[in-house]
Amino acid sequence: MIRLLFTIARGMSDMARHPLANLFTMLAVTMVAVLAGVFLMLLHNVNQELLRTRGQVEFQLYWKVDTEQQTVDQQWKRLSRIKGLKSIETFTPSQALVELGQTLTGPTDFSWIQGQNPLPASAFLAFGLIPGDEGTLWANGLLQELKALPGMDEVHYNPFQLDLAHGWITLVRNLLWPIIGVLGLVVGLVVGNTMRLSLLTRQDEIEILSLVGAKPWYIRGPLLAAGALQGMIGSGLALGILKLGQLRLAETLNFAPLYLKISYLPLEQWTALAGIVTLVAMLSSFVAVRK
Amino acid sequence: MIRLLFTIARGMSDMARHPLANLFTMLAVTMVAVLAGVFLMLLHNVNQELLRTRGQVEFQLYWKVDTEQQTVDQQWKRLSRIKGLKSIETFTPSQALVELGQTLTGPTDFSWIQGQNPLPASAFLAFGLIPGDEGTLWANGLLQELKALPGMDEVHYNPFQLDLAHGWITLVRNLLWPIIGVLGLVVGLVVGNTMRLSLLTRQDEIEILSLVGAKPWYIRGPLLAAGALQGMIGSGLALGILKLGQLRLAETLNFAPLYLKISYLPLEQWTALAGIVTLVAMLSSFVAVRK
Amino acid sequence: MVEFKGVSQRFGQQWALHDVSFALNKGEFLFLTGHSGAGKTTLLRLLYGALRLDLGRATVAGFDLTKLKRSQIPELRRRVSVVFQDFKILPNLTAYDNVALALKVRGLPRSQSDRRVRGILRAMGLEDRAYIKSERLSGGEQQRVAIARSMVVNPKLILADEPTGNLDADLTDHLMDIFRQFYTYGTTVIMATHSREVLERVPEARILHLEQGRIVDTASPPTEIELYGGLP
Amino acid sequence: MVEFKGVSQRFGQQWALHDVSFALNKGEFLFLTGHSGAGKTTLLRLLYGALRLDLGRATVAGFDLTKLKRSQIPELRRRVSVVFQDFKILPNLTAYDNVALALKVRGLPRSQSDRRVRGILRAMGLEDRAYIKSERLSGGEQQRVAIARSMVVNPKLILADEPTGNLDADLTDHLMDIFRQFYTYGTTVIMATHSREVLERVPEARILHLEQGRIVDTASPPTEIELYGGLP
Ligand SMILES: Nc1ncnc2c1ncn2[C@@H]1O[C@H](COP(=O)(O)OP(=O)(O)OP(=O)(O)O)[C@@H](O)[C@H]1O
Ligand SMILES: Nc1ncnc2c1ncn2[C@@H]1O[C@H](COP(=O)(O)OP(=O)(O)OP(=O)(O)O)[C@@H](O)[C@H]1O
Ligand SMILES: [Mg+2]
Ligand SMILES: [Mg+2]
Repeated sequence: MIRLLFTIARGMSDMARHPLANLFTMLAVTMVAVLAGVFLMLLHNVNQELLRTRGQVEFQLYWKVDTEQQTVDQQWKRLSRIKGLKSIETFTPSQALVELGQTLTGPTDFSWIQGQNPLPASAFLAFGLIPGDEGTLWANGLLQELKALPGMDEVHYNPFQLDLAHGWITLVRNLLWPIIGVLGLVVGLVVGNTMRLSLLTRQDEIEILSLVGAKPWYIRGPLLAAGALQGMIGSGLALGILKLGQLRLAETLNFAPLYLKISYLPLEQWTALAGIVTLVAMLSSFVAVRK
Repeated sequence: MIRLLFTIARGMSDMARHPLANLFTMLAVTMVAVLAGVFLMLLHNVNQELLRTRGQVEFQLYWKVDTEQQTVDQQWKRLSRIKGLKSIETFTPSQALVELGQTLTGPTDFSWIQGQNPLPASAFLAFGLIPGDEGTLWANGLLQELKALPGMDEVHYNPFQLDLAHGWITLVRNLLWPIIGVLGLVVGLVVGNTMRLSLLTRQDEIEILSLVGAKPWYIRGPLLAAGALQGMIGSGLALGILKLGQLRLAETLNFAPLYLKISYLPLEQWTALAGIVTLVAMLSSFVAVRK
Repeated sequence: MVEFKGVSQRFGQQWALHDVSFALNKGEFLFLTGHSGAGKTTLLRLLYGALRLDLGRATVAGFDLTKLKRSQIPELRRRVSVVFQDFKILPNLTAYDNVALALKVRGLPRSQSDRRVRGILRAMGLEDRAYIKSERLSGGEQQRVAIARSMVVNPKLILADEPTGNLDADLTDHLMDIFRQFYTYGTTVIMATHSREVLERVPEARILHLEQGRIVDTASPPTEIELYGGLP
Repeated sequence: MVEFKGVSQRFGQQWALHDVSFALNKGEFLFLTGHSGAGKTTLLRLLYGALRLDLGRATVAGFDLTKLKRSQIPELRRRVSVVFQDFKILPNLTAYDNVALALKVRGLPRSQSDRRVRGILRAMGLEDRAYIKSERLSGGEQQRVAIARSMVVNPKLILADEPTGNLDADLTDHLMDIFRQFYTYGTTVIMATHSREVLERVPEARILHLEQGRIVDTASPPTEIELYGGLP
């Protein structure tokens, strides 16, 4: 334990001996981590937003105009118990008329039309999405079931919506991990290269230490510690900068009718980022010394 | 000219002497450029999309139900000549009813209601946005003018829309350049640091060249050439990778109802990216030799 | 202390050492002589584990070089200390820190090493140069730092490769006295040198004369002049 | 060719050179002697523009060191070539390329330089070591590469800083012959050395003996032994 602390102390004093070079290297590490982090944050936020609004299938049900409201009421009850239902909105014909009026011009008095209301009873059902072909099958099945309800006039469901959701989920599935992978590669390559190069300038020192009888860990320890420290401080700084940026921008898009609150990276992503950067920094110290 | 070619050739043969180190450095440069490019592309696409759909103010005009259609027609003509108008949509009461019916349930026969159509004549005007307070003033002025039209019942304009557009434009104004600036800084720091470090490993060579009587440009020329080459190849590769990525993904989001075609970086942005990377690579070669 | 049996070492086509055999007891003083490129440094490099033995058998300070594992090299180098022909001191450390380094890597706390480092620097005539970065020292001063570093650890065996090439006659005499002291106290010394004056300072020493990698057993360096080509 | 008037050079508190004055004509041979740290290398470094003159006036090969501009340094170094005490050759170039480098930076095409490079390498006894990376050469071989590089350009003035420290007596004699040939053909030579044998090889040379940065005018090196502290 004391030896570990001692090694870390040596690593730090080594760093202090070339303060500028180490500062630059650390800043470079920070900057790459920030870039990767901003990227992850963007993906994360867009993903969240799209999944929230688009990850559902919606059915629009219109009963025949002459259906008894009682029959409709019963069906509404049953519908609200379907498995997988996320939300249900129901409209009696008169509610629909009011809604309609508002959509057009704001509150308008349609009471004179009441007796002859041309609008049917209706309902909007939203379901969470089951991705893939299975989902399409299920949606078609449900469509048939709903159409067979007594007094049902028309059932629309928007295959677009389903397509969109599918599209997005496919996109995320096919792209998110590759992108994160590429990102990891970039971070690895750039951070690793930077560390490797900054160690190359110290190769004489490493050789001489070994010639005067230093054990491998005596040489490698402080380098690993310094690498880890640079990785940690670099990624820590990066996460701090990201958090500051997020706080500063969180409310920027949070106005009507967008209401988009930019949120920070989730725990697993920011820890992964910090972890990868630190690990890469350490590993490349290690590799650079081996040669 | 021949001397320039000669210098470039020397730069290349220098690079060939440490092929692995140069490859790594170049890849690091490429990766940072890709990261920055992806970022720019994202910004560019989002910006385009949002500006296309949201950069306008819309007015909704409703005439009194009993206004003569002829009066309304005259006003429509005049309205369509207002300066700054992007689009105008007009609805006679019966058109409005049909539209309304469709919105609700698809084509429905509302002909029976014709005689008593409760809907007014209406029009939707969309204007390109004049940003800032001036725009708000102008919009309010136009609002008053429109309200004063003969037979006019109500004029709505959506301050939300204006706010949103303002918000976005402000965002872009306040953020785009800072972000591009930060991006430039990142690219500069990382690429510069990488180049600086890889030159540090050659400082002995530089010293010895100078000791045996080499002129500064004999020393610096090949380094600058190699730096420029690495910057150029690196950013070229990066732009290629980006283009491939864009081609691969262009159609991914281009389905109904999103219709989002991912487009490549505009000319000025990709040239700027390549230019900055190359310049930074050259500059840092230059600076590294001076010390 | 050292035993070589039929040791040969090859670089590419060329044999840098060829069938070298000799034995050296604890507390002996051995000079390695020979023309430039004869294989002196190569022989020393074998002794501190910087080269792997190609052919033959060799032991040094209890280590069997034929079976030397990577992990044993640091141990070997703690018993055998070296004055390198090109010094191999760290240019941006002070003379003091360069010498102290050898004790530091052995885990000696600064409080214990300080007296020894100062003492050896004084013996080398470097007391007023101790806190100057080594890259700013003169050639001879750097060479003395390298010698000081090899001596400060009280080694069992000192390998000195041309340790007086940058020193004048007076300093050489003085340093040879110090080497002799070490050797009279029981330290084994192997010294590669070109200088006849150096050889004369330790008349009781054994001499191993190398020629193109082979041992030519003789007690004094050859006097024949080997001729090279003329001017271009 | 060289003229110094009251030149002093300071590092921190210490005067490495103090009020040094001397003049050297074209075609003369000058030895610089003095103990380690006396200021020999410092004097030479002034001569090839690696140090800026602190105090006094000096001219070398037509350049006024007092007013020397940065941009003139390459010109100066094309007339004055140097054998560095620590060689300063590039470890990952071959011996051939290291020597050819001096001609290459002067813009000489390889076709013209090839003969000269081979010739000088042969004169140095390095013909069969020419295509080996310099880091693999022995100490004496590296030193000869450094000497070859300084001679290949046919300089007006050769500055040689301890050029025989890693060479045995035979090779030293041989190389001194080559230096003498250059000097009899009109090249000015300034050589810093510790070796009495080297001094004796050019009996007609002038000797400048430095002590702690001051010139002590004498034709032969001092014989007094300067004593240092004892063992730790
Ligand atoms: N790594 C290597 N690769 C190729 N040749 C080598 C290598 N190391 C040494 N040699 C060659 O082996 C021969 C012996 O080298 P060594 O350094 O042992 O000579 P030396 O006796 O120390 O000479 P000097 O007195 O000049 O230092 C030399 O010709 C040298 O060029
Ligand atoms: N850059 C520097 N900073 C501080 N001190 C220096 C610097 N360069 C040289 N010195 C000191 O100046 C003195 C003279 O050094 P110089 O290298 O000229 O000696 P020298 O005569 O060449 O000795 P040697 O024979 O050992 O090579 C030495 O004590 C040295 O430590
Ligand atoms: Mg040797
Ligand atoms: Mg010197």
